[in-house]
Amino acid sequence: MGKIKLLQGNEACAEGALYAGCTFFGGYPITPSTEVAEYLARRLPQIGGVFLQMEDEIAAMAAVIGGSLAGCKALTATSGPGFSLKQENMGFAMLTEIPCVIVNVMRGGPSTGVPTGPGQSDIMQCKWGTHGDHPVICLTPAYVQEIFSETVRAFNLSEKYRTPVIIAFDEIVGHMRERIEIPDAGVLEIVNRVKPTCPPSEYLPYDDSKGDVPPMANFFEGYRYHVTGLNHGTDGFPVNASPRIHTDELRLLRKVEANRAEIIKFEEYMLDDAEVAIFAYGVSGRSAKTAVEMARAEGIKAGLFRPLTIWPFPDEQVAELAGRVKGIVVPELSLGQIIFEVERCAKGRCKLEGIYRVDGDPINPAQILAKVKEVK
Amino acid sequence: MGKIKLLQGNEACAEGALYAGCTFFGGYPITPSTEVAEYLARRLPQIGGVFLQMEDEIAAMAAVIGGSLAGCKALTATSGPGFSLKQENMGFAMLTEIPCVIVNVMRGGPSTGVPTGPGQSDIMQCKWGTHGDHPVICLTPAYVQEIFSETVRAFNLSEKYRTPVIIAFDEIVGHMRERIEIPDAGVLEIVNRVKPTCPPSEYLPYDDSKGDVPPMANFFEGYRYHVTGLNHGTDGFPVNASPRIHTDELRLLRKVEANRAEIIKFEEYMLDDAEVAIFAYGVSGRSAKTAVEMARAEGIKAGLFRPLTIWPFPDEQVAELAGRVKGIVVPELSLGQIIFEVERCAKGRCKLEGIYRVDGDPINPAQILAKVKEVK
Amino acid sequence: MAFDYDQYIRAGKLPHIWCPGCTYGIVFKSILRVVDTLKLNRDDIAMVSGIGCASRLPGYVDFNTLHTAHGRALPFATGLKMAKPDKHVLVVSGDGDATAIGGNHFIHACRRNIDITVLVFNNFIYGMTGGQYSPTTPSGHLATTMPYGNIDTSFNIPELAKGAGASFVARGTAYHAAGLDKLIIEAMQHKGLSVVEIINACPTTHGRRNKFKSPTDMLLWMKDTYIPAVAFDKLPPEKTAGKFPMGVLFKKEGLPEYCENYYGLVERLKKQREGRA
Amino acid sequence: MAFDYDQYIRAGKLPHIWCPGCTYGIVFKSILRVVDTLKLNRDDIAMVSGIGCASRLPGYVDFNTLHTAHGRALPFATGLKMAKPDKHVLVVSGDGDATAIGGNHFIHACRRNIDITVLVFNNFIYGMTGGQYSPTTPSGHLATTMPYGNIDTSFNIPELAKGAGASFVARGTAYHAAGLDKLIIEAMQHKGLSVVEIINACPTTHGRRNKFKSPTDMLLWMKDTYIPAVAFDKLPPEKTAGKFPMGVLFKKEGLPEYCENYYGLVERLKKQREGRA
Amino acid sequence: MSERYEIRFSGSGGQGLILAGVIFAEAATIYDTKTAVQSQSYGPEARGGASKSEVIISDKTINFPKATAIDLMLALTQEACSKYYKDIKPDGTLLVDEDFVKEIPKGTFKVLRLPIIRTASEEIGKAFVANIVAIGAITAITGQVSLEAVEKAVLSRVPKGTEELNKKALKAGYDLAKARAK
Amino acid sequence: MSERYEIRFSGSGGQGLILAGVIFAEAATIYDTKTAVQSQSYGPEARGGASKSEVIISDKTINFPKATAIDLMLALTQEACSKYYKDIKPDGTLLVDEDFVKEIPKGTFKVLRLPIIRTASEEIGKAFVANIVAIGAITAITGQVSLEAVEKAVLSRVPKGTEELNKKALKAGYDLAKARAK
Amino acid sequence: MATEQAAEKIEATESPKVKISIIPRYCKGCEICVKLCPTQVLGMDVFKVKVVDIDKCTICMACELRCPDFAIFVEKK
Amino acid sequence: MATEQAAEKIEATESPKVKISIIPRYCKGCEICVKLCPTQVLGMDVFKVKVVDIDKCTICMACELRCPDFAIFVEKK
Ligand SMILES: Cc1ncc(C[n+]2csc(CCOP(=O)(O)OP(=O)(O)O)c2C)c(N)n1
Ligand SMILES: Cc1ncc(C[n+]2csc(CCOP(=O)(O)OP(=O)(O)O)c2C)c(N)n1
Ligand code: SF4
Ligand code: SF4
Ligand code: SF4
Ligand code: SF4
Ligand code: SF4
Ligand code: SF4
Ligand SMILES: [Mg+2]
Ligand SMILES: [Mg+2]
Repeated sequence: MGKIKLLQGNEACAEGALYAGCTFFGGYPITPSTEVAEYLARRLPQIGGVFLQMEDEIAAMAAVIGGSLAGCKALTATSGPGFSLKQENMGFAMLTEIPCVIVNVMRGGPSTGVPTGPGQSDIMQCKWGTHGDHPVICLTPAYVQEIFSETVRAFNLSEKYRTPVIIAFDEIVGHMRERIEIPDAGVLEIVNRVKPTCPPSEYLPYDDSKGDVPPMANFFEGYRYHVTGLNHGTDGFPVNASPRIHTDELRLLRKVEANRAEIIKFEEYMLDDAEVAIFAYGVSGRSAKTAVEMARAEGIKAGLFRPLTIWPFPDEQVAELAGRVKGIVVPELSLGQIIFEVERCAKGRCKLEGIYRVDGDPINPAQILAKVKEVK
Repeated sequence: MGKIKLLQGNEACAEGALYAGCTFFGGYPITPSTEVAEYLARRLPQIGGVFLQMEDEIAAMAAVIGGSLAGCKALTATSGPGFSLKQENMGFAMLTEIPCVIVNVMRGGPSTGVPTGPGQSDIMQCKWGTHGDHPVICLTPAYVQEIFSETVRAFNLSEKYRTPVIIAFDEIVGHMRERIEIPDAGVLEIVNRVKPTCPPSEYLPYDDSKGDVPPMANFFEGYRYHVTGLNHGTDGFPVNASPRIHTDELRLLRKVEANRAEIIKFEEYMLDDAEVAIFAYGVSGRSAKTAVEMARAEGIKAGLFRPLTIWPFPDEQVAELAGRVKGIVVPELSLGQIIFEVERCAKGRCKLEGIYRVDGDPINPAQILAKVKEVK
Repeated sequence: MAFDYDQYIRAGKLPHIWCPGCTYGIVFKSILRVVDTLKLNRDDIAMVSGIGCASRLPGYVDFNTLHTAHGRALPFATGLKMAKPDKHVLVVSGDGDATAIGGNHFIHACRRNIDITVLVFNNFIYGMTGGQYSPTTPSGHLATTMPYGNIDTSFNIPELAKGAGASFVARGTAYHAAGLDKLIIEAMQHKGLSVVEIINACPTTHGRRNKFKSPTDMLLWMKDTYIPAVAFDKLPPEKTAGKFPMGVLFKKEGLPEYCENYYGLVERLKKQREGRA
Repeated sequence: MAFDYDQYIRAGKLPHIWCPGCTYGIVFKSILRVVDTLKLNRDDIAMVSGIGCASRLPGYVDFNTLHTAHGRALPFATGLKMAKPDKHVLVVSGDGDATAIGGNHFIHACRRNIDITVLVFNNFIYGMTGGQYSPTTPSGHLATTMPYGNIDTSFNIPELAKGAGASFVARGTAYHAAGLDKLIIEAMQHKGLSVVEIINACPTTHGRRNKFKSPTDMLLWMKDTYIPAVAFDKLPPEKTAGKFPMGVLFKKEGLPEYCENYYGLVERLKKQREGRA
Repeated sequence: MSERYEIRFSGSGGQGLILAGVIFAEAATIYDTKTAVQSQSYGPEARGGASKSEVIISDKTINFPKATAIDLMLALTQEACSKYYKDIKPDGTLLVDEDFVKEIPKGTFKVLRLPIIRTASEEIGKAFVANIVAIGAITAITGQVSLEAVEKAVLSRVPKGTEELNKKALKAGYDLAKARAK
Repeated sequence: MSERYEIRFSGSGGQGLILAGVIFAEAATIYDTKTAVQSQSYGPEARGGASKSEVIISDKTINFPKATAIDLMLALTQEACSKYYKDIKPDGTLLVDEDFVKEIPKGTFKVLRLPIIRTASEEIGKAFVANIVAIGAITAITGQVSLEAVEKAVLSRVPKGTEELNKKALKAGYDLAKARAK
Repeated sequence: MATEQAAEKIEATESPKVKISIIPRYCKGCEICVKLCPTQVLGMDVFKVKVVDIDKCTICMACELRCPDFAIFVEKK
Repeated sequence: MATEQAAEKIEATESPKVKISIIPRYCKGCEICVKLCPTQVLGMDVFKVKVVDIDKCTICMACELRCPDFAIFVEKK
């Protein structure tokens, strides 16, 4: 058995990173994500890894990409305002296909908002925050143990698909403490980026002829190549306007789209015979679970769909669900964001009700139950 | 009759701003939007207005908000990477309800991408780019004359609803020159922010008791009040967790949602009896118009829905359309963004086909016509 | 009669949010005395801040006040000032706000020499977020993100401002509160950008972790450590170790001020047009 | 035999993208000679840039090369260097890239004294975007966004670097190409952050608009304007007007270098653990 | 007993109540076999002024993570008591420091007054162990966690060299509550 | 005549071809009564090397704004000619400077060779008016816009004091083309 | 904004020479004034400041000047 | 990355003392070398550099040093 600890969600995230082999953290403090940094500030120097507090979030994101390119598994953690600032460089990592993990511990409000309150209102930004078309993987754990394991998974997906992965959870799960078990090394699978095996003279960093994820050489290992945020050819050098841009950008999206089956993860709870489904993640997913239990206790056939991967969105699963329930209830700590996606996939085949709350408190099970009853 | 000129789209935007009464520009150069700045660098000092080139886009956005708060109608213009950087401060303006206009001349690709190529791939970012819930108005003109008039409208909406307004057009319409007529002063309506009339001691900058858009005092005019990016009470001072946050954020969204009828603008072209509709904006809307003509020439009943307001999205119009056509074709200079919104509103009631292109060239009418034929 | 602070403080806003022993309140009072001394009209002053404990100050003063995003006070202030060049714009900022995330705006405001006064509340730490090290945290000090002692090198804020082209640079401390009044007065009277670094104490996230037994100890450390520049410059090197000069450290008058330059251009163009007409 | 530049240039990448008479190519050659002189292994060098004409350089050299976002080269480079502290990291950046949008990273890299060499290609303009004024555009010069002549004050890049704490600051010019080799060599051999401002000419967007008849005129202007620091310091004030010093302008050895500090800590912790075990 | 037991530790910033919550949660879920969730107040109000830390204990998985119906609330200061008592269940318990909380808010809940701080400073000799005294008392009052588990949790969290002191404080609090409960 | 006429002006960076396009578009849509869209190449290739400027002229609204089937292309340099000729319509026209464009690409289009630059430097005495000479020639060749309108457009765009020079250049180009066309 | 302020409760201690006013609600008990008073005029009443010996007051103003919380005022009579 | 490079066409002009090599495809005709050559060895062939009078060459290397385009090389024999 692994190590048992009582940890905050943020600390579990740091532990998950270490378990996954993260040796590089670049950050800038911001509530409510700071504990991720503080934990790693203590741990990384102990294991010879790099802890860097940069001058701002833009620099933090840049340093993380640099660290990854030099061969480290690299992490950054932030919240709303910092997440907005990181967007430009996140797009750089997406286009240049440099793995890294970005944690967004979501707080309340736009702008400075409510720094110490929880939110789930950056969830559309996780997908659309940077300009241009870009692939996005975003995970949404809800329990401290899950934050640990999803952080490991985030690094694995990032390395496997050569793309940044976002982990988004709310302040409540980030700050609360729960018991977690940190498995012994070797228990969870760890994925490392595929490196080129060809001679350096033949290396094409963005060669798409052998699959959508070309092997990635680290800097300073003999493969001298060029990395640029301009659209580029298979050799990494800029191309200005050509079919290559189109096919290459398509490939980037395809890395995610074609692997939905592997990337998309969710929990279904009492959904088999459900007449009303709740679609909820993060702390709202936790409340929803209690609401399902309360509903069942009253004889109402409710069930929960709790996505652990929110991007790519579980289109098919939601479409299927919408075809067999009377309605879907979507509780969110926002004024309605992910419900747009549910609406898109449901295609009008069932009722849809949102529960929105942005006053600093979580949506409670009673609120959800009431809405479930309305829909039923 | 007004003045007749041959102007670039970007220049027409600058002229529109001047016509609307803009006396403040804050920017940072970036292709393909720079001509907006360059034009105003010449014109603003001539009329006693402020032209400021700041150290970066973040500062430019900040200066613009400051300028507006001090009573100017204020503008900034940028493109992809700069637009990403402005997001945090755009959220500030949305929450604090400071009017201003942000122009995004869309270029190609994520990251640095294809700086001189056209794109329409920031369109979802226009809505979701900053963290937290926030109101968004975004206009999408397609002709040089339209850029002029929509820029005037952008200022009007911004002043009327006390909210930032985005204008998003692609590099092609930004850079091409067409004849435009600049009407004489007084021909187009100009809206100015409503200022308080109460005594300063009674002024509540975010008082929602008399409507969703409280009067706005400019700084230095005797109404000493507090502006903060924290969620705040009617008096402008921070509130931490309370129903106020929820109701106030709802009000912010409602400023836009409840006024869809006024804000949403679009062109319908041969849609009355259409069997296939094309949903397209910007340069793609121009191509689509030609495609409609080509289709009609072949006896195919095609029509065009060309939104001039893309956010708020014309939900009802698209829903209605989807109910009466066989299919909707959505050409975009992206890998598929606004089609998600069309899909959401169409609710599965008609076929849906996207045309995506990100290789630096516009989608041409023949491409669209071919897809129209497929759908029919 | 005692000085009437209330006339400049918003009703009902006291007690303020700062921790027991946080010296920000001392500086707060100094600023109010300065405004009074200079007989500034409250309607004509804007106070602008970013985010941080220091940045909470605008909430309390009865001026036009603007609490912006972390690090961004200066460009917001620049917008205000350019739009209304005859008004007084005062920026208050923490060491992190002004020199970490806001460093770029800081150096550009210095370069541009725009007539704004910037008060940098240097408490050597990120107070608001709970004690992470800042670009001014002394070497060896403990912070939550430097749990083994700070290995980073600090900015010397006055040197940074000077290198960036600031025309007025001063340093004061919360301990030397009376002298601080004078420095801020001189800064506000200076035409062009003026920077006053104000040494402060954060007992909660810095002092406690670094062997200061009480807020008073931190004030007394200031008393011992900061020496008037004139005196400092005369000391032999062995006596200046661990000490720092305070007072007006650098001042250059007559340099072009940005608003003057800009509106000068506007005037020139106007004359040209009139001449032509 | 003539110097073999080809060994360091990527096959098929010449002619480069720069305009006729753009002096970036002159500096490019200098850098390659330096790499050769220092006998650096191409695999062990990373060249990092932001965005701009200057920032296109990494595309040509056969090292590990990274063309990042506008202004952000230094933090990317910091990530590379911290991950692989024994490698050489060279940043090339324009005046806009390094000191406008990238100003914050510039001063923080200086402060942190991390062992990276930063070459700032100062051509006094935003070349890539077509000639907007930059923080180094001389007063009075024309630029597309200063159509009436620049009213803004410039950064003195060496002063800025020094104020921020840089331990090595030099200035060279494209004209003085041979001397430039020496400066870059010294910069790269310096332990800690080294800055070399390199004066360049942008005939296309700056020279043409500002009465320089040809690229050569711009080079000859450099010849007249930049004077070796030793000579400069001896000149009477009336002779230095409009002139600037070049050479190593500031150098301080033995200051703590960031990677050394950090990995020193790592070692210390390791020893502690071993001691405890 | 309901399947979910909610405890709130409240007082002023420096009194170690967050640590108290953490220790109690650890006792329940690491050293005993229960499930626990601990959370605390962040934000400006956590700086000086009133502060709180909450622990939910259950035999089953805890989903909804916020304490909203408090079974037992500890208040070491008047300010904290007045600010936070409202969530106490009608049949819950309010435990206050009898010297520092004089105004007891109205409610149907049970009220217990103990000289927690006085016990710490006078009996143990160190005011800063008041939080441990409180844990002892709460262990006795709630019966949610074994004293043994709590002791282990305390010892694993307190600075080296203060073990005996803290053990004494824990015992003192436990005995105090047991004595009064009689 | 097709309802849409596309002209491409190409050459090297400093030859004033963007201005030529702008002037031609202005002639068509400001001084004549047609509709016109002008666009040009941006990006690194617009710095030195080959550069181009395009004008679409029509009697109706122009929707699709890119020139893709060129009716007439002007090429003042070999590089521009080779790089851009591909979009010329099968029955279109390629107009080249006869001294600077020696290799004529293959195609079914008509080819016209005129000594544009030579005319500018020798006849007018200033090489930099080659663009205006070219405009004159194109006015004559295409017949899209009246010479009068073009002259107005030229005069409104050129620096004060150079009006006569440019008028001469325009006339020279116009005559040159008329003469050769015979 | 309104500037009228609800009158705060003030505890005044007076001697023939000096009046020391304390606003208990503002005092955060940081002890700065207590420790910096050169003549030990002030002391602590658990969490708040109190006047211990007003006769020792030299009206040096150190307490008022450095109280961060607008909680103590000294007036010469 | 591959470093082999297709051999560029080089135009060499030689004298007993010196060989001047020009790579026409690289030369952008900026005239820097022409104007900086102290002894007028070089001249322009419309858009490209050419050697006009090699005998005047003093092998000062100014042209090679300051050619931005890797287009001219001077070798002492
Ligand atoms: C973009 C962004 N990044 C980070 C933060 C979090 N944050 C708030 S204040 C602060 C630092 C405050 O330090 P300083 O400016 O020194 O002020 P102090 O609190 O010490 O007065 C940080 C990192 C934020 N609000 N926004
Ligand atoms: C975020 C962002 N803002 C603006 C730009 C546009 N841009 C590209 S290069 C550049 C300035 C280049 O100037 P400099 O760094 O001096 O380099 P130069 O081209 O003169 O060599 C600008 C503003 C950009 N690419 N990204
Ligand atoms: S945390 Fe520090 S800086 Fe912030 S209020 Fe408390 S003592 Fe002052
Ligand atoms: S624009 Fe200027 S800096 Fe850029 S390549 Fe041309 S000459 Fe060089
Ligand atoms: S005025 Fe001086 S002497 Fe009097 S109480 Fe205050 S500090 Fe003490
Ligand atoms: S200094 Fe002020 S807040 Fe501190 S104890 Fe004295 S009166 Fe109270
Ligand atoms: S080496 Fe010197 S003399 Fe010879 S051609 Fe070159 S510049 Fe002229
Ligand atoms: S300097 Fe180089 S590019 Fe310029 S003309 Fe001479 S050889 Fe050609
Ligand atoms: Mg601070
Ligand atoms: Mg430059």
